[in-house]
Amino acid sequence: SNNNSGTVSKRESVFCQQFQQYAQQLDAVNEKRERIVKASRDVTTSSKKVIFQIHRINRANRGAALQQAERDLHAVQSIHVRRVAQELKANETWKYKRAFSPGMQEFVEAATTLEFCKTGKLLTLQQLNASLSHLKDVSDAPFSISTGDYLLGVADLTGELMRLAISGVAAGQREVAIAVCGFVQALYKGFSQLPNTVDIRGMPKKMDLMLQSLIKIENTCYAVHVRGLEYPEDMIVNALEHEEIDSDQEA
Amino acid sequence: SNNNSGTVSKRESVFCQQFQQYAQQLDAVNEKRERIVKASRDVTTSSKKVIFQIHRINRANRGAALQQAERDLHAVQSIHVRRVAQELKANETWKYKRAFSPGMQEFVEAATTLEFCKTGKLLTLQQLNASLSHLKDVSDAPFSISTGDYLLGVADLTGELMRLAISGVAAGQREVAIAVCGFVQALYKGFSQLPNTVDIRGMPKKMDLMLQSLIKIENTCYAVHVRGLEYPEDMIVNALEHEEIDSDQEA
Amino acid sequence: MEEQFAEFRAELDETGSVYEQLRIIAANLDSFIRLMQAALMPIHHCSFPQVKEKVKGYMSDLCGLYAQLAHVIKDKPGQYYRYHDLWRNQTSTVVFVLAFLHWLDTGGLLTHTETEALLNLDPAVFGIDLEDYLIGLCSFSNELPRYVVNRVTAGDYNCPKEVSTFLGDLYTAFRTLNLRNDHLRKRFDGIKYDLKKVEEVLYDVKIRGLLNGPSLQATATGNESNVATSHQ
Amino acid sequence: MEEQFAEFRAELDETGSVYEQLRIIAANLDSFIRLMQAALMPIHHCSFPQVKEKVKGYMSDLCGLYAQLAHVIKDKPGQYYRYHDLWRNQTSTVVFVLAFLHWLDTGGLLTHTETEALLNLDPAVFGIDLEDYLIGLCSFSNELPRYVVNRVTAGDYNCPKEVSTFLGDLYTAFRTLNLRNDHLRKRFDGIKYDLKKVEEVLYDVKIRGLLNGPSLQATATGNESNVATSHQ
Amino acid sequence: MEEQFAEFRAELDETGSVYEQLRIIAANLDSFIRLMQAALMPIHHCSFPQVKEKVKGYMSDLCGLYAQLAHVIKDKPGQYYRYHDLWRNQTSTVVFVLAFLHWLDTGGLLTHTETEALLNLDPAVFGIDLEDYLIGLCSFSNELPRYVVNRVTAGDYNCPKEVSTFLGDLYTAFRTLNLRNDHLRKRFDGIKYDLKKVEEVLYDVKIRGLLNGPSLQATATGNESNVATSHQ
Amino acid sequence: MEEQFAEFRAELDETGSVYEQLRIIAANLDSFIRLMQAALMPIHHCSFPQVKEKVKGYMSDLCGLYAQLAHVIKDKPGQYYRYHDLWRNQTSTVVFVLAFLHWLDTGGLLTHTETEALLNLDPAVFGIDLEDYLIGLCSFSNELPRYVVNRVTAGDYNCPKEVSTFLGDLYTAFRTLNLRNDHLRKRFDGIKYDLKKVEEVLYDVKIRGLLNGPSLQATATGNESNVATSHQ
Amino acid sequence: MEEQFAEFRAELDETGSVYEQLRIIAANLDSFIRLMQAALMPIHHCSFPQVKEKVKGYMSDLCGLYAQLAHVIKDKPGQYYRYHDLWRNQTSTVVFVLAFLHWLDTGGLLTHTETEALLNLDPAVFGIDLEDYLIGLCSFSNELPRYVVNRVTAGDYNCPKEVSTFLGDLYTAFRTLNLRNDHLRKRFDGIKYDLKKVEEVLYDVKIRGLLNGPSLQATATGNESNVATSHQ
Amino acid sequence: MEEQFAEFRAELDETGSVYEQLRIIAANLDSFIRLMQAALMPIHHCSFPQVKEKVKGYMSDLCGLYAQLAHVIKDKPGQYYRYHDLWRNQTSTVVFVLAFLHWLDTGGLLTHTETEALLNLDPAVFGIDLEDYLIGLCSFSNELPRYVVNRVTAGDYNCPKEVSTFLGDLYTAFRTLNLRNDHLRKRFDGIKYDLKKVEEVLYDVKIRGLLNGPSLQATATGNESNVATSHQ
Ligand SMILES: [Mn+2]
Ligand SMILES: [Mn+2]
Repeated sequence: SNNNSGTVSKRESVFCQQFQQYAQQLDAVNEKRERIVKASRDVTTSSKKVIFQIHRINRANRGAALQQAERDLHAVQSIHVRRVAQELKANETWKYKRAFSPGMQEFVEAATTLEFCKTGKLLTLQQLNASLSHLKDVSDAPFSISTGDYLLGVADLTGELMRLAISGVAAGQREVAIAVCGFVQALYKGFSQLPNTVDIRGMPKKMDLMLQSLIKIENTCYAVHVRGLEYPEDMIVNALEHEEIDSDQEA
Repeated sequence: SNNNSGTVSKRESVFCQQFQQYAQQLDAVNEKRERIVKASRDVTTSSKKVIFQIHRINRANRGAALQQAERDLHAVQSIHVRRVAQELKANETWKYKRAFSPGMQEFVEAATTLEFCKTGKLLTLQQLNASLSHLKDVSDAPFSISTGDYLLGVADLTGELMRLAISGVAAGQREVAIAVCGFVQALYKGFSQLPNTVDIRGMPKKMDLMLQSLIKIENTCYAVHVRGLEYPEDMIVNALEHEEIDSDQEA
Repeated sequence: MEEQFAEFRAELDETGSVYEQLRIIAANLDSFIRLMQAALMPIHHCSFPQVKEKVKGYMSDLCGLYAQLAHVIKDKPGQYYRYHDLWRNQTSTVVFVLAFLHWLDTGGLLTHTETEALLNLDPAVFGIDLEDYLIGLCSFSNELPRYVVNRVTAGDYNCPKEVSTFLGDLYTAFRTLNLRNDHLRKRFDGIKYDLKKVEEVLYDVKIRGLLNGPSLQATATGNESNVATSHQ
Repeated sequence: MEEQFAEFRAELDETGSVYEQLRIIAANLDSFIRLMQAALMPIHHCSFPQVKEKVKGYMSDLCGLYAQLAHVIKDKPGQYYRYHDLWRNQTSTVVFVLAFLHWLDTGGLLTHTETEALLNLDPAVFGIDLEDYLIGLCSFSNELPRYVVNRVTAGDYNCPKEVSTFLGDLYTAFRTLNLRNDHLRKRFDGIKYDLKKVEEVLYDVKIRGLLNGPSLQATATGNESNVATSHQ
Repeated sequence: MEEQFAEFRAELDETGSVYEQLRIIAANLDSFIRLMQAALMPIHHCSFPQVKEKVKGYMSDLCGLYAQLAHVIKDKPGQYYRYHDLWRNQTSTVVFVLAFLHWLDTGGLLTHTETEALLNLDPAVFGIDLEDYLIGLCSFSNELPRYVVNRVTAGDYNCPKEVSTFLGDLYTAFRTLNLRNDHLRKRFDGIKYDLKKVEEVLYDVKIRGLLNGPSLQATATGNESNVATSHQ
Repeated sequence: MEEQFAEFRAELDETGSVYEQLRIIAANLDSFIRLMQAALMPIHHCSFPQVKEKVKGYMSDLCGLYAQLAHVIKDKPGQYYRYHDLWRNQTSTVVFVLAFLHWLDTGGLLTHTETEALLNLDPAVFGIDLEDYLIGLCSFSNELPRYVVNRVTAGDYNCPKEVSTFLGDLYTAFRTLNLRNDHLRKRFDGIKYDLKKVEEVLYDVKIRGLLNGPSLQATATGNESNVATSHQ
Repeated sequence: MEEQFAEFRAELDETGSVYEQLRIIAANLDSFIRLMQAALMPIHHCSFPQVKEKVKGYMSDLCGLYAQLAHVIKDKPGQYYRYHDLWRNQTSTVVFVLAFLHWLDTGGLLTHTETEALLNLDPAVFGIDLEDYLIGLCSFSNELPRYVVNRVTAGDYNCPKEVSTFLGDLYTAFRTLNLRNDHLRKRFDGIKYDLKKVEEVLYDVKIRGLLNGPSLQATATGNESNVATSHQ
Repeated sequence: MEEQFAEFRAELDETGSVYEQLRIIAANLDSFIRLMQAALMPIHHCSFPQVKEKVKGYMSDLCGLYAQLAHVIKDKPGQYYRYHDLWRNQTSTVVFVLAFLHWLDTGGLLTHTETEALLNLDPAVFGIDLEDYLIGLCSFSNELPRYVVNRVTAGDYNCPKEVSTFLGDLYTAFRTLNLRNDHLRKRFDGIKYDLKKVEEVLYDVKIRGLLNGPSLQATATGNESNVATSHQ
């Protein structure tokens, strides 16, 4: 038995030496992944806050609130997205993809929502990546967001636009719904022409949600349109004019 | 508006009169079901305690513990099963079946487990119902347990017998496992020849569990048998004799 | 042990055969009720008398099918609830059809007892379970918003008021029941949405000043005598 | 070892019995709250004072039931959240009823603390979980569109404006919370549909020049003093 | 045993290879139909002729893909249903697209035989399963409420009436079928909700006095000749 | 539209009726096979000749039921696979029973062709699907560990060696097949565990020096002639 | 309203942050306990004193981690069970390790109170849930068969007797509890398999007359003083 | 917007085509590895040199398939992990086969680097993921209990000791890794059961005094030189 445990100890050291290398490699990977996950969660949380901030915009505070959202978004980028970028070598993006994808998608969602509020246009992947090009990864190459993450983030944008359209109507800003409707129709068309790739997980489900949102937007536009037809245009304007100002102050 | 609410009140009374009858009927049914459910839960809980008590039997306390279990089982019957019986009219058994079936099944499980421990035989449905015949239902007809509940309860008995067989072996009583094995084989054969009826919910699943238990029992008997072959019978008896007494005292 | 199991086999075979008989009758009932329902549905766009005649034409066959169920059950006293699941849904649908027809005809609510009577059923042998009846009423309620929408589209602007009153009364009456957290409670919760929708139609009509307007036209066609008149 | 396990047995039996006690109280609470809710619902068609009296009549019994819960928990310090799921839904419904009533009475929002006070609860022993309170507010919001539709149908054209202002404030306030993607977030998302519906009714009333009209009539009946007057 | 398993191996390899061939064709079919469907969807916002041309442009390739399936099956008589699941969903979607297009064009229903003819299929070799066809019609029905909503938003106020009539006819026709309690029956039940939604749109248009109004404008642009004209 | 749907109705009714016929036969088959299987199971504890006779007694009725299936399918060429799911599981169980019996009798593997012959089936009309056959073999394999355990308990110490050799061969033979990642492959993976378990029993017997011992006793009773003798 | 919601926001943010803090401590606890468990496992082949020292060396850090949990909970009185799921499994594993060590040392059972004392826990603030403790004991039982097998292989023939007595007592004690059909009941059911395995080893040792033999050798090395001696 | 989506389409089409290429190679790899595994399995009953030759014969083709994967990936720097799932399972199985073979040959553990070398892989371009390697070792461990059982049955009584030592070392080595709660950790937990089973076999052999006995016989056949000798 003494002899036996002696043998065990000796053998142990042989095996364990090999495994110490493995342990180092695994630890390095796991720790890096853990850091990236944390950074990504921070990207998610702070991007969500930007989106909440955008939903708080109304006619009265529009200028200031938009500027605030822009500043917040820039902070997300220069603080948290940077943390992700600094962890990655160029050839590691796919290795840690699942660790940072959720954050990048939420960031895309926030950035594109903000852009739509500002200009009514889609922030393109090129524009977005250009704005990130000062973030360098470990190998000093510019950091960029992948097509997959961009598309999944833009798919979620639809849901936010639906919320904007409906609360727009709720606040008497019927023109928002109409603008959103055309925009989301175009988006949905673009998405539905994409090939069905295995690479972008969860796309079919997001497409379904996108269609549900689009239908809600269309129904909202329909309601606005039908209501608007009962009386002549100028009568509506008269009836609502001073009230609109009212609702600005309230909101 | 006054006129309107007046109308509402008047109409309300017309409808509500009809619905008061419905409410009474529904309440009566629900309250009775609730009372039966409670009685059935008490049957279940106290039957489970009888089964636990049976598992506590060993060679040393056998006589007294069996008597205790018998007394407990009789109490379940004369207190809680009686409460179920007293709620039912003859033609209501199927109406409230789901309310009392679980309790009856557990009661069958306890009664048949006890009978097996006493006699090594299956307590038949006739015997069981004969022992219940003094319990009268509302219409003064004797209360009885249905074939379905009996079969489902007996199916569960197998699981308890498996436990008895294995703890028997663990306590050095190898003959218990062998007795249980033959008994459960016969039971399983009986069950597997029954037609597949929709009436007895959950039977296929219970049959599966029964087979799993049977295989565990068979494996136990196999282990006992194979171990017993390494040395001549008398040598085993010698080696274990005084120890057996030992294990009695412990258990 | 073997004897006992032989008895059980015999007993279960017998039960299985009763079950099979009832299953076949219930399947026929199912097809038949789909036809009746199909005959009622045109009420959304056709005149009531036309629909009424068609649906009533099915009544004697329907009673025949229920008589078949009752006949089998008669020999198995106390086992109605053993096989109840086989005809639950069908019975609720029958109640829905009959209650809708009755309301169109009289503006009133078809009672539980009246339903059994219409089907020639002796409750001592084979009655209609109260919950099945109530679920049938819920289905009837679910159909009313669509009916109101179509009636208003067809120019009958008084219909929402009548339906809103009736449905409000029904909802209030249902509220007096103590429902458990079961299927019936979920179905009952649906009545609330039907009522809400009907109230919205009533609102639409009221705010546009259409209420009582078209009834004048209706008068012109001589359909003033009772609630049912407006459904023609 | 035996002694120790005798203690364990006692403790396990005790835990099971506490659970069973709370389960029964929660079931009673459930039935009771359905009654309260049923008493509140006529508000859609009846006058407020009548409804108010009826609902307030239930308050002392309600407090009694909560006192029972609190009593059991008091002896088990620190175990509120062990059993919390047993009374979550019921508490949200209570908040809905009380907040609706309070708003009808005062036009204001019933606060979290006020709710606990109304129920005679000592938050140190047994408080109302914040999320349960907020979900109750969402249910209250969901009821307002139907209320507005029925008020306008009954001729109260000022109601939409008041509700729209209140609901807009509530929505704005809710938006200041940072909600996770959970049940509460979903319920909150529903508020904007309520607001949209109320806004549509307000639009209908405005476009037809009805705003401020009927309130004059209301004045005539002497109900001008506070917000609640228009709800009668 | 070895010999026998060598035979089994040959048979399984053969089956596997047929399966693989069909799977690849079906995958191509799947991608292709996604594109066709994407080409049809702009009908909600664009003019019909434009969409029609685009979709029709896909037809010959589509026929080619079906010809490939038929070619493989031709050599395996009797095994259509062995592999049927591979192209079920795709075929239903094709039926949906073609039936929608046909209705836009003619206002009528594309028949089962016409569908096979459009796809150049010989039913003796490789036909379209009737259930797949009927499920395609259900999908077509599901799209109509959205279509009607968008048409009205675009100012075509007669569309709801036309669609409501067509869908009512389709619903009535479906009612004559004896459907088992399966997937098809569930899909059919959905048509009822489509019809209800379309009727609600018709109601909205009617109650606002819009019916027949805008058709005057339509007349002005000279698109009066057939049903399809209003979809441009 | 009506005419067309009348045709659809006829076709669906026809399909439904074939389905119903096959469903009933398959249900009978199901009950019947349960009995056969129940008759085979005592093999774990009884002597083989007794069990064999009983199971063989069921064969002609079994063939009759398959003849009924084949009769219906004969009139619907090419639709075997349309309804295949109705009898898949039953057929696999039949293969399991017959293959077990055959092995007990001869020590060999019942081939696919032999199975069809035993059931009087003409593969041109109604054969046994190869996968169903192979799944039946997997079920047979799954039963062997239990069989070996019970045989050893009954004192037959040579059984593990024989079964381990047979199962090893079967496992090796299966390995030569290219199975897709499907149900069959999962079932095949199970054979490995059966083999492992049988090897463990063999190990138990060997390590205790029991191997070949009791076979001397067996010799004494004169059952030496073939593999099957040891299973009595 | 704004102020109130500012408070709500603070409270919700606070709850989220507590959860996050506890989640991180629990994750550290998880890693740490794996180390402790790894330090204990060599007991199967090494001498006890060596292992004991190593494991005890972890105790102060372990107490530190529990102190962190307790510290967070201390400020949130009554919320132990709100977050309990976060440390359940870890705590059961701790109990397993400590109970095993204690038994090796003393031959007795580590009590619930002793466990809390070892971890420096004040049960009034942060105790060990009874079920978590009992599940830890089940895990301890599950490890004993392997321990016995390895001890006998290493020549310690008295170990099975001691373990069998201890485990028999534990099993008897557990049987006095009235367990519901839950996770704990399932884990408890496992103990009898452990006992059976240990009993089999004891049988092997007895039948071969090895019992009490090797203990003489053990005596020679001077390890006779207490139960624990045989574990070296 | 359209332009951008056109670019995305092109990009995704390209990705899809790379994916399809790799999928086909991986499918071939899959079939091929099944053959290799089938060639290794007879080790349970045959002599090692025979098996070794057969398995080694597959090596060059295996390297060829990996070279194909590497070739495609070479053009897509940094995208190894994009498609990694396609060859994960296959690679783990390869590691299992090679590590088993290596151990049989040398009694030692095949390292990660040695594995890559055996497969002619350049880790800078296409290496073996460390986790895949470790999972392969787990599969290797899972096979050892069966191996030991069969070796002992075949009379090699020293095998359990060697395997138990090796597996104990491997288990200890694995314990030094910090595994997350993932697939690898679950697989690692399985090694414990393998070790337990092997220890039980060692116990069986030891208690029966068989240890070192047969090795004398082995000596007789001249297989004494290294660990591997006993596996022939
Ligand atoms: Mn979002
Ligand atoms: Mn039980």
